[in-house]
Amino acid sequence: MIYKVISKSEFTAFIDAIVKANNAYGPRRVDSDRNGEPIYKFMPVASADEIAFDYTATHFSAKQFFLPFREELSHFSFDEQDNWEQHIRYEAPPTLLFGLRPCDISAVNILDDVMLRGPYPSPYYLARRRNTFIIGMDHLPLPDCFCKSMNRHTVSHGFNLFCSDIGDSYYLSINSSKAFTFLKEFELRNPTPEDDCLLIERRKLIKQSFLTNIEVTGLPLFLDIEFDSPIWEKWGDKCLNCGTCAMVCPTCYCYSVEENFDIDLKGSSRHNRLYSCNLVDFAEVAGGHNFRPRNGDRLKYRYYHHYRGFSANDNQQICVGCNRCGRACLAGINPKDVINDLRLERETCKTGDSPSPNRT
Amino acid sequence: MQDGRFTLPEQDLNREPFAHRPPDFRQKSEVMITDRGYKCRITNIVPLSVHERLFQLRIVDPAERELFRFRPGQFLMLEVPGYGEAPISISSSTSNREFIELCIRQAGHVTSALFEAQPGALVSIRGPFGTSFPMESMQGGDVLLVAGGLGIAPLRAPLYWINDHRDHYRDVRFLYGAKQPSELLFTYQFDEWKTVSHIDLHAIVERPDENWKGRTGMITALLDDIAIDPENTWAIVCGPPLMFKFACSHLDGIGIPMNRMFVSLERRMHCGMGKCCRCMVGSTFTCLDGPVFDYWSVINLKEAI
Amino acid sequence: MKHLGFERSKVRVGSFDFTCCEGCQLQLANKESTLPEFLALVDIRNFREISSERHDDYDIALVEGSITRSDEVERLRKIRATAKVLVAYGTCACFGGVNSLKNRLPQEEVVREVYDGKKVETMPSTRIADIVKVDFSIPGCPVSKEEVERVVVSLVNRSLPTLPRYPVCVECKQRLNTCLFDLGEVCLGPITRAGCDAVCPSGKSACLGCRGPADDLNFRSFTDLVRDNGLSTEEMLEKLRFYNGFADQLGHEES
Amino acid sequence: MKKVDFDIDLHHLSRVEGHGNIHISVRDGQLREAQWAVVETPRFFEAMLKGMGAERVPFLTSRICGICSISHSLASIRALERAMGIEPPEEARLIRSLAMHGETLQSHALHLFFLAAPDFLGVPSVVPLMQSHPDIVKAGLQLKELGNELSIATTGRATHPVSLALGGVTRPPSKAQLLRLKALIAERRAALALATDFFGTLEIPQFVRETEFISLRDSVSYPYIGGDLVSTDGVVKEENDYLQMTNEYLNDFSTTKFTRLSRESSAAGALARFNNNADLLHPNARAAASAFGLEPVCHNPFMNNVAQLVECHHIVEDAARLVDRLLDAGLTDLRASWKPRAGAATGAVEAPRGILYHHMETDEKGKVVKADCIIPTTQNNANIHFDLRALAGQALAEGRSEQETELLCVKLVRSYDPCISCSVH
Ligand SMILES: Cc1cc2nc3c(=O)[nH]c(=O)nc-3n(C[C@H](O)[C@H](O)[C@H](O)COP(=O)(O)OP(=O)(O)OC[C@H]3O[C@@H](n4cnc5c(N)ncnc54)[C@H](O)[C@@H]3O)c2cc1C
Ligand code: SF4
Ligand code: SF4
Ligand code: SF4
Repeated sequence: MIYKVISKSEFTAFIDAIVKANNAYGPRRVDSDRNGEPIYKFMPVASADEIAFDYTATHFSAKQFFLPFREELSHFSFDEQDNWEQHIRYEAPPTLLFGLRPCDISAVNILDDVMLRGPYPSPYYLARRRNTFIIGMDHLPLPDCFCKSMNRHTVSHGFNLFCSDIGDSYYLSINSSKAFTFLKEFELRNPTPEDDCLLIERRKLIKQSFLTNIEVTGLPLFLDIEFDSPIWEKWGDKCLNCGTCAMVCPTCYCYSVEENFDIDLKGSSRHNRLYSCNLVDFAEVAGGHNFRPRNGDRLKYRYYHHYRGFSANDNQQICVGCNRCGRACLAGINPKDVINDLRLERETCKTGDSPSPNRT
Repeated sequence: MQDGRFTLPEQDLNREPFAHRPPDFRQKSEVMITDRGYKCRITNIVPLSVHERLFQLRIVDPAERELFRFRPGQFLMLEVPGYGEAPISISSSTSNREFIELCIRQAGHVTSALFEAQPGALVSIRGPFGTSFPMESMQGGDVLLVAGGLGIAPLRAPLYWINDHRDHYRDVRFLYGAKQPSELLFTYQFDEWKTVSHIDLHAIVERPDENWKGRTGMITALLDDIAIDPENTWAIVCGPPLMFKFACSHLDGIGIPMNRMFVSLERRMHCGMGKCCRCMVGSTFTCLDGPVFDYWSVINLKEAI
Repeated sequence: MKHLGFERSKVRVGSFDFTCCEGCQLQLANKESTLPEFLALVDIRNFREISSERHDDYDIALVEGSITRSDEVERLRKIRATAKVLVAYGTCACFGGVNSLKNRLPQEEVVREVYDGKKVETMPSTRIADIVKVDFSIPGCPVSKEEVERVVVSLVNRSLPTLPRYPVCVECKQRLNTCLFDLGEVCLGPITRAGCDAVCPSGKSACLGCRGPADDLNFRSFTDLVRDNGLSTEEMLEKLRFYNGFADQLGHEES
Repeated sequence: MKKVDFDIDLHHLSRVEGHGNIHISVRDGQLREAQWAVVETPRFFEAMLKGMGAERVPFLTSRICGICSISHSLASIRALERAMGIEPPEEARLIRSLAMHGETLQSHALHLFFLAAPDFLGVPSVVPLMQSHPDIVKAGLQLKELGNELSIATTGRATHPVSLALGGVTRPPSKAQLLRLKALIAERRAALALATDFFGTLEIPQFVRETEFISLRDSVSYPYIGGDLVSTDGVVKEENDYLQMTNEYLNDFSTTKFTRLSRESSAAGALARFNNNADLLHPNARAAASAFGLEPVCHNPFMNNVAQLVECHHIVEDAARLVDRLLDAGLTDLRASWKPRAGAATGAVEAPRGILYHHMETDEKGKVVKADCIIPTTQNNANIHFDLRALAGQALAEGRSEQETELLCVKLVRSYDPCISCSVH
């Protein structure tokens, strides 16, 4: 890692040049909600002035750039002799992502663990990951962000370049030779002790700005113990099984595979499609038996996956605390309330004062 | 307006060799790491019952055939081109390197398509995947195999294994139950198992017909018929969840240690590689950590039964 | 053409319309780029809208529209008796569709309103399944040609087609739309069966539920959500009634 | 003259939209009866609309017809906007016009190639033509596809628009979509030329019955949305006076009403638009018209097919112009905000099959108090009916056989491109 400082105007020139030369995506303001608050999304950008540099958080995560909602895994072509060939392509065009937050980059790092470690690394993911150039930016948290609780409010790898706002300039963490080569064309200076000070101040400020904190230590154990807790039914009764939370989440990666014939019957293609454990048929097997028949069973699973972790990624918690799911959920279900409920359940039952007497 | 100096070069970023071309499996170990399967020809189809058939497959490419090795209890992802994939236990002998046998029930989209296929058709397999029965550890002990219904499919591989290495094991018993006599599969092999493999085989049905001369009742009734040496017995139990739950708790009752009882779990699977999360049981994957689990793990898994 | 060793044959279809706008049948002629391939899969035996040839040896009957007159009941029964597979095609056929909006008034009043004085026969709009057995439903107002293609391809390949079981929100999110609830509108996406690729919300227009209820929907939570967002219950009810897809849920609610 | 007796009884005429019957009865060589009876099941849209919130109205009215859903949607939007004093922004107007072009092109192509062409070539449907005339069918499909692509880009889908709304449009076509349309239009001109040559080779029956042609006219451009109501007999009225143009009356053999103005019947549609507005066509379209010898005022109903083809030329050129204007526009100001209020007004648009009126009356909450929709085919039914009588008479006089007469009558009805399910709404 090399550290440099760049003035804001020079930085804009740099971003403009690199965005113009590449297939680039960055945060843009696309709408205003009914309270007049801006809505940001990662959208194609063709020049620096299209980018909302001061954006807060995007509605959708950057996950789709690595795990598209729908992707062809392979294609079969059938011939007249009733033989077939399977074709698989992994290539991905080079893409530039600008403006990812530390939690977004952490999420990509988590996906790296899931998709690239273990016995069967995913070549589809790898191709996209390798061909994506990430420029990160820090920001002051929204009132409901809780990435600090998940220890994801800072990030030290997984990006090509990271920019911290220190007033008139950006403090750059350059983490790839490509980024360094690009930046050579621009006016940079080495950080002065004063710049370092500003950076530390900035970090402090960000850290102190979190208004939402969730206590997640010991959660894996709680989740195991509370597997049959009535709180799942309570929140499950609200859940619409709409999958919105999983679609906007930067780390939800569960998918389903579909295969369809081409309309001319001369081939077929196998696609994967982002799915969600909240959807009704996620755990249904052939013959119709559903291992998670109730809303609560399914909702629990998402929490189980996020805060307990699964064996395939070392039982690591995969939530980064961006609260996108909480903001997007129409039923008003969010991690903070669910986890607090779970803790309350644990802590009150210690005093023999369980709020849910019909527990078995 | 494009400035070449700032363009991300494709070659540079795509530098990982297998981002460009598929890996060459012939140089790899026995595990396959992508969605590319081995092309197989259906060489024979044997009807077993109304809804179950035995499919014999042969990997077309000799080099791939040479590469394909598996252990008893493992499964593969069977691709029926155009229709999709389904996880299926390998039901043949590990020493049979020429053919793979799969015992399949017509259950839904993919399996129904397979039932339309004619001998000679080309399908594809990925795998093998998953954990297996620890046949080596069982050496020197008694083996008790318990199957209910289609549960016999994953048990044929250990049965063949035992036949191949009969002198490694002491008493081998096979208890097999089905709803009705017509649903007992592989009855044509019973004699061979009894006389050639020296396996003590007992069958039972819940609803007998007029020709049925054997035992009637639930599979647990057979457990009362035989004398089990709990100290030295290893058990493999396959069948519907309710059945293995009863059988295992019975065996637990007579003192067989839980980590010497093995079951095979079934869940919906879409990838077989621990990515799609469809097959999760508690926090474990049926495809990576299973399908073979010892009973101790199963009772510790959320949602297993 | 052989596949997996069996010969695939064309499906012989008849297409029939009852009380409707014929928009669903029109979809068959849409998606022009694949139309020749599509027509190669079907043998059209009876389809008044596009052909004057009529035969009664179809295997699959696509039935569009709802039933609002007694002669239609007769015609439908005959079709059912001839067809091996009867597909209810479009929202009118599956749920009664917009035609059902007149059911809330006495039928004489409806006739008086439009035909003052003249006697015109009509009865409350009913879906196809209320009169004859339906083997498969393709909902949508209009149906999506992609889905129809998928169904026909499935039939040619001797497999059973399926519909998505989850709600429209899944597809809406996958198209990266801004949720209409964020913009202060009532959208039926959370309770409506997906499969349309969320066309309406993608056009920034609320889902009115033409594909009917999703599996295991949570109606209580949905009505709570409308209320908690301070949105109009009246608007919600008007939307829920629009295609008559939620008659069951509304029935429970109002009783 | 030979003494002939025959009855033509065509039940549920094929290759038209909706259900209609032709009855012709000849006794002793004399035409006793010639009837055009619509037997479509009515759906009572006017009753359904009562009490509905204005915002939902265009979604319901578009369901009147699967072929001209955009016209219905825009007619009710226009009526409601005029009733409540809403002014849609200019960019939205451009998008709406483009949507109308898409629908008309799609509908004309469907009619010309799928419904009418088989008649002229003596086959039961377009399917055999795919073998015998693959280039022509391909050209037809390409034109139809262009129409649908215009509708999809402007309204969200080909049938039953999703983004046309009161006050404007909810979502504009993206820049990528517009660029694609631009390229597509340029590419599909060849298909249109091919189609024009092909229709030039077909023989159009000679039949003339003088009638009155009614259409919209706005003095600046070929009319699609709004304008004056005019007729070839010289009547000119304001949009809100639509009832004086239609004068609906009931008859006892049909579930649709009949209309009339200065004569016993009148006609609407492509030929009517042409007869009233030929001067406003794009020069290319005018050139195509003269190549076919089509001149205003033409009284041969079979020429409606040619008028449709001429309009296709106009649409392709005008769509190219509109796409360019939209590419230059910012596409930011798309929807005027509005408050519901009480009011009443008419919205008239030129649907593919002719002038379409929606009249809406709202209360102060913006709910519909009264709705009235008069559909082009309703305005043509009487004309079809009287044309049939004249045509059958002429055929008899020419000594044509029963089969020939039947074919001619069927062709006549189809050349009106009737949309019956929509007329009995
Ligand atoms: C480890 C393991 C071992 C197994 N061993 C055996 C065995 O030896 N023998 C045996 O018979 N069974 C075995 N099974 C069970 C077997 O996997 C299921 O019966 C099988 O998956 C059913 O697949 P299906 O496609 O026929 O059923 P379905 O449930 O209909 O379909 C499964 C998949 O197809 C998709 N699908 C369904 N319908 C459609 C459609 N119309 N269009 C597109 N996609 C569709 C579904 O989304 C799903 O992905 C085993 C299961 C596991 C987990
Ligand atoms: S938790 Fe919320 S967003 Fe997630 S599925 Fe349930 S209702 Fe939808
Ligand atoms: S707009 Fe409608 S369909 Fe889309 S996410 Fe929101 S509620 Fe669901
Ligand atoms: S979004 Fe809703 S109303 Fe629109 S097509 Fe889909 S299901 Fe129908």
